[in-house]
Amino acid sequence: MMTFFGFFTLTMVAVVAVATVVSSNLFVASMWFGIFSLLMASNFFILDAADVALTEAAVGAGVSTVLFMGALSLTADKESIRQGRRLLPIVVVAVVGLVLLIATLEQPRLGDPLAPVHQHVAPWYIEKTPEYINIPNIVTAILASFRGYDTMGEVLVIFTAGIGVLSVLSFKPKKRASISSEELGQAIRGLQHHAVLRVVGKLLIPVLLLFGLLVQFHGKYSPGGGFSAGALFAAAIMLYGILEGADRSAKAMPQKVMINLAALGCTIYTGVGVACMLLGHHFLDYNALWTDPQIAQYYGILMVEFGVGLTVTAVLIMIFNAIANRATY
Amino acid sequence: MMTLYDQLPVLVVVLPLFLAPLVATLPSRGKLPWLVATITTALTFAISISLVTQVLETGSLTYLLGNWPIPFGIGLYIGPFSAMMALIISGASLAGLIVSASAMDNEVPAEHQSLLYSCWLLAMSGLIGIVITGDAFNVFVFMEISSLASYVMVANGPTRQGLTASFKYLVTGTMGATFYLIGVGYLYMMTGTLNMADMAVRLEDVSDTLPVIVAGGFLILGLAMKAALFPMHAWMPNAYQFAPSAVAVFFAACSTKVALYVMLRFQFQILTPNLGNHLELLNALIMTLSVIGFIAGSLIAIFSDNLKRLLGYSSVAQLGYIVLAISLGTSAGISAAIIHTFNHAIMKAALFAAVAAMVLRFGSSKIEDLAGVGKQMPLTMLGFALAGLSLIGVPLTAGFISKWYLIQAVLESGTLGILLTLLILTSSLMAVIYIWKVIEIAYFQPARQELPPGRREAPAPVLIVLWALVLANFWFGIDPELVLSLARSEAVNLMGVGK
Amino acid sequence: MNLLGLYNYWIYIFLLVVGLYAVFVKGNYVKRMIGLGIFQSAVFLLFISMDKVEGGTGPIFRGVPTEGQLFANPLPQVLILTAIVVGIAVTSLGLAIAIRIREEYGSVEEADTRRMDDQS
Amino acid sequence: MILGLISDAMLATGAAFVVIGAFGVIRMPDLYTRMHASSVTETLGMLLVMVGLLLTQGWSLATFKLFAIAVFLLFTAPVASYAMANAALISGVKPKLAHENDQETLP
Repeated sequence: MMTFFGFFTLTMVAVVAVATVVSSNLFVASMWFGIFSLLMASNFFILDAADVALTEAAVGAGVSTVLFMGALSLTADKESIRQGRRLLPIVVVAVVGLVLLIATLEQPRLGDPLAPVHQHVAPWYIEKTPEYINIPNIVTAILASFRGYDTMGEVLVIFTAGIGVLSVLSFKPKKRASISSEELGQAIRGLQHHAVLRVVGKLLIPVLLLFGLLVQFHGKYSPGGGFSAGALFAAAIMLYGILEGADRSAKAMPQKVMINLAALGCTIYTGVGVACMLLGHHFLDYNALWTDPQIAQYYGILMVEFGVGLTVTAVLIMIFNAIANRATY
Repeated sequence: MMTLYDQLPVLVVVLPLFLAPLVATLPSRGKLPWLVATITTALTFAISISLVTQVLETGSLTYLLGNWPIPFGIGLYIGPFSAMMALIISGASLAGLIVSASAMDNEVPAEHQSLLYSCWLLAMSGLIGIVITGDAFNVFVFMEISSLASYVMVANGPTRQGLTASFKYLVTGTMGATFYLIGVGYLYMMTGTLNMADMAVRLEDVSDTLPVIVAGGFLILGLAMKAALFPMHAWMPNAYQFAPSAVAVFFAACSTKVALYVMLRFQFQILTPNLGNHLELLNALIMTLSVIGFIAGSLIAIFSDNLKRLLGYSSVAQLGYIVLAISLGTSAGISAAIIHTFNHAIMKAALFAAVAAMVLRFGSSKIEDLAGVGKQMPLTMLGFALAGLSLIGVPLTAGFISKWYLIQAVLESGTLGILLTLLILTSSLMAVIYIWKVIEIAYFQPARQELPPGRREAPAPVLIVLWALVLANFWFGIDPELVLSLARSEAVNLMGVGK
Repeated sequence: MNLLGLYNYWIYIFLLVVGLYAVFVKGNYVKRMIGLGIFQSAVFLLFISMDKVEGGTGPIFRGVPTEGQLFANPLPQVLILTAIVVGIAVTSLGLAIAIRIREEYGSVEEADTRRMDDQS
Repeated sequence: MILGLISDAMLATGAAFVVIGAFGVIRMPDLYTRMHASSVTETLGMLLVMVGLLLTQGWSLATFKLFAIAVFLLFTAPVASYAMANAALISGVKPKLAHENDQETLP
């Protein structure tokens, strides 16, 4: 049954991908892209990757669709149909596809327990996680401890994106985009005149925040963690911005504060590592923090996940506010 | 108990990464962000020097992050080449930052500078992170840190072309990184590990299978995009031309070479022993690309009318030499590649520093606008000319040492070697032409624009950097022992003794 | 069944090809970002397809672990969690640059911006 | 046993409603009627499916989760339909089946 479901969603993913690329109305294309991400997320879930599914659903289907919409309202919603040189790209792409297709013939099959992937490093994680770290979610254990250095890099990637968007979009436009003052007013007010949307939307915000908290702090026991929780928190704020107007969300969450929070999140993560160093252990060796290694690992993971969540939340809010308030800049 | 000395391998990345977010929160006006960034970079540079001496004394260093054993946790690996790359990156960053002390205010509004310097530190630590890690996926993560920070810095360029250049850079860079990730994915699929050394060992069981060959192809392709190898080079001259001048000093010296470093690591440590008969094919492909690259790069450079663009295409050509050396697959080739990586970094940094000074005074980098610059900015132009000599490969300069070892390595491969040597010499002649084109206009044509007397010569910080780099060109041209010994011990590391 | 075990990989290749095609051929900057997104998602599918074990469950311990219990491989999941965040970072930066290009050039079509760059 | 039968019946009816809604989407002439077809049947069908699933679970954490999902869908699905129809009206999609004199009152 599950296998059949997998085939079905995979086929849907392929169809939707084609629809995304083909549709020349960009609003339609980005809605297709949101559906694409959601299907992808359900697919990940079928493939036993709940953490990834949660993150993909929150980030790919939620946040990035909002960002695309915001960007489209500032650029153009139609793509110009242009007949350019298409032969060379098609040939290149076809060759790449063909090469990969041939390579699949010697690849291990899906779910093959004897595949090399399941032999060497992975069993060690499954075997040793209860012994060294003792939290049920192995993904979180690897993410925050065994490969915590990667995750630190990741936090800094998202931080870089945040300050990048901020620095790119803080240039004053030379001439104001061609919108009338009435449209401008509408853009700022958001959906304030839609009573139904406002009431129902506002009901969802606290629930979203609550769910974000669950995902953040329960991530050691069930799917979740800093990344998905951050995306959920940011989604709640984005919902508020969409309902009440982006100027209000920007006033509630000023960019200056957000950038400080994002930097704080990074500093918490790197700071935990530096603290381990100062205590005479390796970088990010949480065992330095306490005498009992399991408790030390527990608190180390708690702290770095908090740093991750803080940075992701702050950066995504920052990016949303920067794009959504651009029309009034 | 670990001492500070034991922590240096990780500190070289962590120090700038720890301080970069703080720089972003500093008040933008005033010199504070610049000062913090410069001090951080100087410390990083000092750590890199210490790492180089450590590697020369005791051999390669390893460091376990989180103290987890190696294929399970992430390990750092610092060999001679990595230590040298860390030195190049932090040195180039320091040079760029000193130049930016006087060149940045002109091009980037003051209120953006704290974000820009934060990105600068992130780019630097990302690049260093790539060269010192021993984990294939970790390379991807740090590649993304450095790339994103670089896109931001290019987008902050003074003209609107900076935006399109940055977008093109972003698309190519992301495609390159994703191709790299596909390659790593296939290697992981066949080995079940991400640690490079472990991968090399475990690949022996599955060598010559199709996924491994595909992995090799995708890795090389992705890294070639990142390294601006010839058909994928289009983003690079644009990015160098439209980025702020001081940023170009930093990028030109090191950013693409990091991708070449990774390519060299994969090529010799992982692919060469495990590709069997297909290695020849891969090498032939890379060699063809590199030869077309250096001929075409030099040719386009001759016809460029913008000095920054000219130097950008010259970089395409010079990277072609490095890749040619890699494609030879011999230990002499490795040495030549490493030596040229180092020497090209110091000459290109010097050239771009001189250009930054000219842009600061003339407000343009079009070659025809720079007429008569030799009389108005004699010290700057002399520095440019001397670094240009090194680029051509005149004896007594670092460039000569590179060419010498490159041609030696090439000649080992028999008759093909003679042809390749001829091509290298042709490309060098082209370098003479494009450097001469600049020198002719600078010295022998009347000035188009008379500079006010007080603002003729470049400001002191730029001059100091420029001349330090020019002297380094001569120093390493006369006494290349440091670079040679690093290159030799890396070649021994990768190829084993006696091969 | 043997060949059907490759279905995931075929779809991954198909998505990769579609995404790459969009990046190469489309001239609209926003559309290119969408293409890049599909391209990256394809790679996510490649990695996540590796983690599946026949008869296994998600890599979370529930209750007392029994002997011979099979778990999906957690490592590719960690890598892709990381890669998803890289994806959104790249997307948002690309969109911000596209917005600025529209403000400076009045268009987000590459053909237009290239023409304007050539003129200046 | 009886609970199982009831839940099966509810799942089947729910699925049937969704299928009918899908037919409506294909057969109806314009956007508003199509949305009417899909949103009404879907809300009911979804509720039936959720309740059917609830009955199979007994008292567990999954019950609570299913209940929460049902409540959320009850809130969001009609609102989403409303928002879509509203957006269509604002952006000038005219209902095909409206009477002549109704057309004038539309924006």
